[in-house]
Amino acid sequence: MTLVVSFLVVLMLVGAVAASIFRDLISAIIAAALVSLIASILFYFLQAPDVAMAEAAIGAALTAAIFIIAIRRTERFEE
Amino acid sequence: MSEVGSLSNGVNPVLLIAVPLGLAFAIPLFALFWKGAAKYIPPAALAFNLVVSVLLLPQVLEKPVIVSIGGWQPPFCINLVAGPVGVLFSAIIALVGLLVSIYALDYIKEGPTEKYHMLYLLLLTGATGVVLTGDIFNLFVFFEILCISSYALVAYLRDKAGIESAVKYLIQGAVGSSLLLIGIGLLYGQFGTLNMADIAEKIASASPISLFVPMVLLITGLGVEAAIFPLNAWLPDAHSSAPSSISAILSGIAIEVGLYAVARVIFTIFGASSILLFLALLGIVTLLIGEMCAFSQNNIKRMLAYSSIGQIGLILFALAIATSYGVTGGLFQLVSHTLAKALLFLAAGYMIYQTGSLQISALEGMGKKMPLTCLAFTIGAFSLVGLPPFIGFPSKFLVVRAALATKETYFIVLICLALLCTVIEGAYFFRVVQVLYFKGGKTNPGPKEAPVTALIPMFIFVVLIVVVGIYPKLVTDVLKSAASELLSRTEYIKAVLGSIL
Amino acid sequence: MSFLNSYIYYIGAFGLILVGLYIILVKHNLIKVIVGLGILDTGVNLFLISVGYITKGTAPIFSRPGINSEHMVDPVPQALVLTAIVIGVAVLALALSLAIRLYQHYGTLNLRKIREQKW
Amino acid sequence: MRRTVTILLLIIVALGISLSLAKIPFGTPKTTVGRHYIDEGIEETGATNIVTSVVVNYRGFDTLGEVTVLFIAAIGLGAVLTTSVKGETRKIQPASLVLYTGCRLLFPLILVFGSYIFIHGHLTPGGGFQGGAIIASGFLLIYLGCRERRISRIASNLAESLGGLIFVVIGLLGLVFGGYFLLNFLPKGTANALFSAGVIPIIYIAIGFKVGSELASIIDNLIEES
Repeated sequence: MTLVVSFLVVLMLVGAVAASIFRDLISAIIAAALVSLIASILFYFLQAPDVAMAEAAIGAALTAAIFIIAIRRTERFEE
Repeated sequence: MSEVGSLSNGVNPVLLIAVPLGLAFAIPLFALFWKGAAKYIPPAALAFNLVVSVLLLPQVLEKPVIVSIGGWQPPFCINLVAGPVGVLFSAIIALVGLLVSIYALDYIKEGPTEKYHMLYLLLLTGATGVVLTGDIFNLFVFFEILCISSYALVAYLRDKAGIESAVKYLIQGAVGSSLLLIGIGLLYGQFGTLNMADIAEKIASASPISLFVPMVLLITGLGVEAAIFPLNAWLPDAHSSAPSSISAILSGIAIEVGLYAVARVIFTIFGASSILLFLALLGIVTLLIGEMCAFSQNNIKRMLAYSSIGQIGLILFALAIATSYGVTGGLFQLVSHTLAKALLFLAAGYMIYQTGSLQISALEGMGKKMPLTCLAFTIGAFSLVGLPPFIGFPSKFLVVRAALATKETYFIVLICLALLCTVIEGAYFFRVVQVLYFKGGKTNPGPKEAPVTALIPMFIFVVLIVVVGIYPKLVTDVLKSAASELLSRTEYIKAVLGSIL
Repeated sequence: MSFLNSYIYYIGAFGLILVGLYIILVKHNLIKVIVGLGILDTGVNLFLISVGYITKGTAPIFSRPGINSEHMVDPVPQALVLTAIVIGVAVLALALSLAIRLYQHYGTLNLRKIREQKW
Repeated sequence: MRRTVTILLLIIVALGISLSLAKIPFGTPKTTVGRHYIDEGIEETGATNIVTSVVVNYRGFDTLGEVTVLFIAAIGLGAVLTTSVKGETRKIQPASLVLYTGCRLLFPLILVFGSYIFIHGHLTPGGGFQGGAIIASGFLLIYLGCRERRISRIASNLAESLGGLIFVVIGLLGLVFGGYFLLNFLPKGTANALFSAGVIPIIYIAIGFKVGSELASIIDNLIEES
C-alpha cells in the first residue's frame, strides 16, 4: 500500500513540475488535471470519498474544461 | 436545545447576515418583474442592517450576544459573537454602505448594473460576516466572499487599467487566502477545533515555537487584504481603477475589515505580545511609505489610495500599542478614516466624472463650478490630516496620547515619525485644496454640480465628521468597551464557551 | 519505510504547495499562474485531509447499521475541503474570465510585457 | 535572479512548515469535535453520512457562504465578460453524427446520475456539490456535441436565485420555529431511509440545483464568443 501511494505521490509531483515546464499551455493543463486526478485517488485512500468525488468532478474535469475554453479564446503557447 | 439561547428580548444578530444574503439572491427574481428594482435593494438591505445594529448596540454593551447556528453548542457549531467590536463594525459597514449605495443610484449607469448591485451587497454581507463570526474557518469563508466580490467589482469598468489591477489583486489575494487556509489547517491539527474561543483556551498549553508558523501564515494571509506593508502592492492600482463608489468601499471598509481580522487573530486567538513591537514598526513603515508615495502622485485617486495605505499603517501602530488607550485610539482612527476616506472618494468621483481626467491639475478652479462637492472634499481632507474641529483631530490626538502614555522610548520615537508623516499628509492635501480653490481655472464650460443623490450622502458624511469631531464623547464609550473586548481574552473565552449551557 | 509511511502524504501536499507557489512567483504567463493557483489549492486540500486521517481508518459513513465507529476518520477536514474546493474553482473561473479580457485588451498574456505596455 | 530569490523563499517556507508539522503526527486522532460528530451525528441529525451532516447542519453556515462564493463568481464572470455590442455570431461547425447522437443519449443519463448523487447525499458519499458538478458536466457535453443549443439564461438565473433563497428561507424558518438559524426543525425519521434527516436533503437538493446551474452558466459565459 505504501509503495502504491509513494508511486502516486511521485507521479503527482512529476505532473506538477511538468505543468510548470510545458510551454504548450494545453499540455500544462492536462498535467494539472493529472495532478487533480491523482489527488482525488489519494483522497479516496485517505477515506474521504465525498471529497474524492468532488475533486474528480470539479477539480479534474470541470476546471480542465474551463481552462481549455479560456485558452481557445486567448493564446495557446507561452512565450 | 432549550429556549435559553433564543433571544426573546432582542433581535438576533444572524439577521445581519441572513437578510442581506437572501435579498441579494432574490435580486434576479425582483428584476423579472421590474427591471429597475436592483438598485433599490442594497439601500433597503443596508438600512435594515443599520437599524438592527443600532438596536443591538445597547444590549451588547452590557454583555456580548452569542448566537449559535444550527442549535448546537459551541465548539460543535459555528457561532456568531456580537460583542461591542462586532456590532460597532457592522453598524459602520451598514452606515457607510447605505450612504455609498444611495450615491451609486445615479453614479452607476453603464455596464451590467444589476450585477453591480448584487456584488456590492454581497461584498458588504461578507464584511459583516467577517466581523461577527466566532469561528476561524467561517471567517475564511466570509473573507473569500469579501475578496472575490471585490475582485469582480474592481474589474467592473472592464477597461485596461481595471482588468489589469483586478488580475494583480486576484493573484495576490488568492495566494494570501491559500496561506490562511494552511494556517487554519495547522491550528486544527494541533488543537482539533475551529472555534476561536476554544483555540484561544487550548493555546496556552502549546509551545510557542509550534505556534509561530501558523501565526505568521494567518497574519500574512489576512495582511494581504489589510494592506500591511510588504503585502500591499495591489492596493494603489485596485483602488484607483475601480469605480469611485467601489474605491470608497474598498478604502473605507474592506481594508479595515482585514485589519480587524488581523487584530482578532493576534489579540484573541494567540494573545501574542512578542510580535506587537514588530507590528508597530511595520505600521510606521507602512505609514511612511504610503505618505511618501501619496506625496509624489499626480493622479488624485492614486493619491487617495496611497493615503489609505498610510492611514492603515497608523491604525496598525495604534493597535499594536495594545493598551486600552492605544486600541481605543486605533479604533477611533479607524472610524474617522472610514468616514473621511469614503467622503473623499465620493467627492472625487463626481469631480473626475465632470472633468473626465484623473489628474490633480485638471481640477483647477473646480471650487467655483462644483462648490458643494469641493466643500465636502475639503472637509474630508482636513479631517484626514487631523485638523480640529473634525473627527480626525480627536482620533489622532488619542493615538498620540496613547503612544506617549506608554513611556517607552520605542513608541515615542515611532510616534514622532508618525507626526512627521502627518506633515507630509497635510502638504499634499493642501496642494489639492489649493488647486481646487485658488488656481484660476480655465473658463471651460461644462462642469455642473453633482446630482442630489450624490450630495445627500456626502453631506451626511460631512455632518457626521463635524458632529463627532466636536463631541467625541458620542463614540468614545462604545470604542472603549470595544477596545476592552479586543484586549481581554479570558472574558471572550468565557462569554463564548460559557454562554450556552 | 516507516518514514515514508508516516510522511508520504505530507510530502505530497507540501510538494504541491511549493510547486504551486514557485509557478505563481516565477512564471510570466497569466494562464500558467492560474494553473499554479490550482495546484496550490490542491496541495492545501490534500494537507487538510491528511491532517484528519487516522491510521487504518474508515470513511465516516454509516452505510449499514452497526458499523464500528471506533476508527472513523475525522469528518471536519473533509467538510472544510469540500468548501475549499468550491471556493477554489470559483476563484479560478473568475481569474480565467479576467485573463480573457486582459488578452482582448493587450493581445498578450505575458504579465511582464503588459507591465511594459502600461508605462 | 528572480528564480534564486524565489527558491530561497520557498526553502524558508518549507523549513518553517516542517517545523510545525512535527506537532501534527500523521494518522493519530486529534480532535474531540470530530469525535463528537461521529458519536452523536446520527442521533442528532439523522444523516448516516457524517460528512453531510457536518457540511449541511453543524457547519451549515460555511456552506451558505460557500454557495454565495460560487454565486459571486458566476455573477462576476458575467459582469466581466458581458459586452455592450453583440458581435456577429461565429459560424458554428456542426459536430459529427456520432458525437451528436452520443451526447444526446448521454445527457439525460448524466442528469439522472447527478440528481441521484445529490438526493442521496445524506446516505451515501456525494451531495449537492458533487451532483451539481456532474449536472454541469452534462451541460458541458451538450455544448460540445450539440453546438447550437444554449441553456436558457432566465431558467438558469431562476435556479440560481431560487436555490439560494430556499437555503436562506429554511435557515430563517429554523430561527422562527426553534430560535436558531439553520435549525433542523423537521422530523429526523429513521436513519438510512431516503426520507430522513429533516432539512438536510432539502438543502442539499437546493444546493445541487444551484451549483449545477451556476457552473453551467459559468461555462456558458466563458464559451460564448464576444
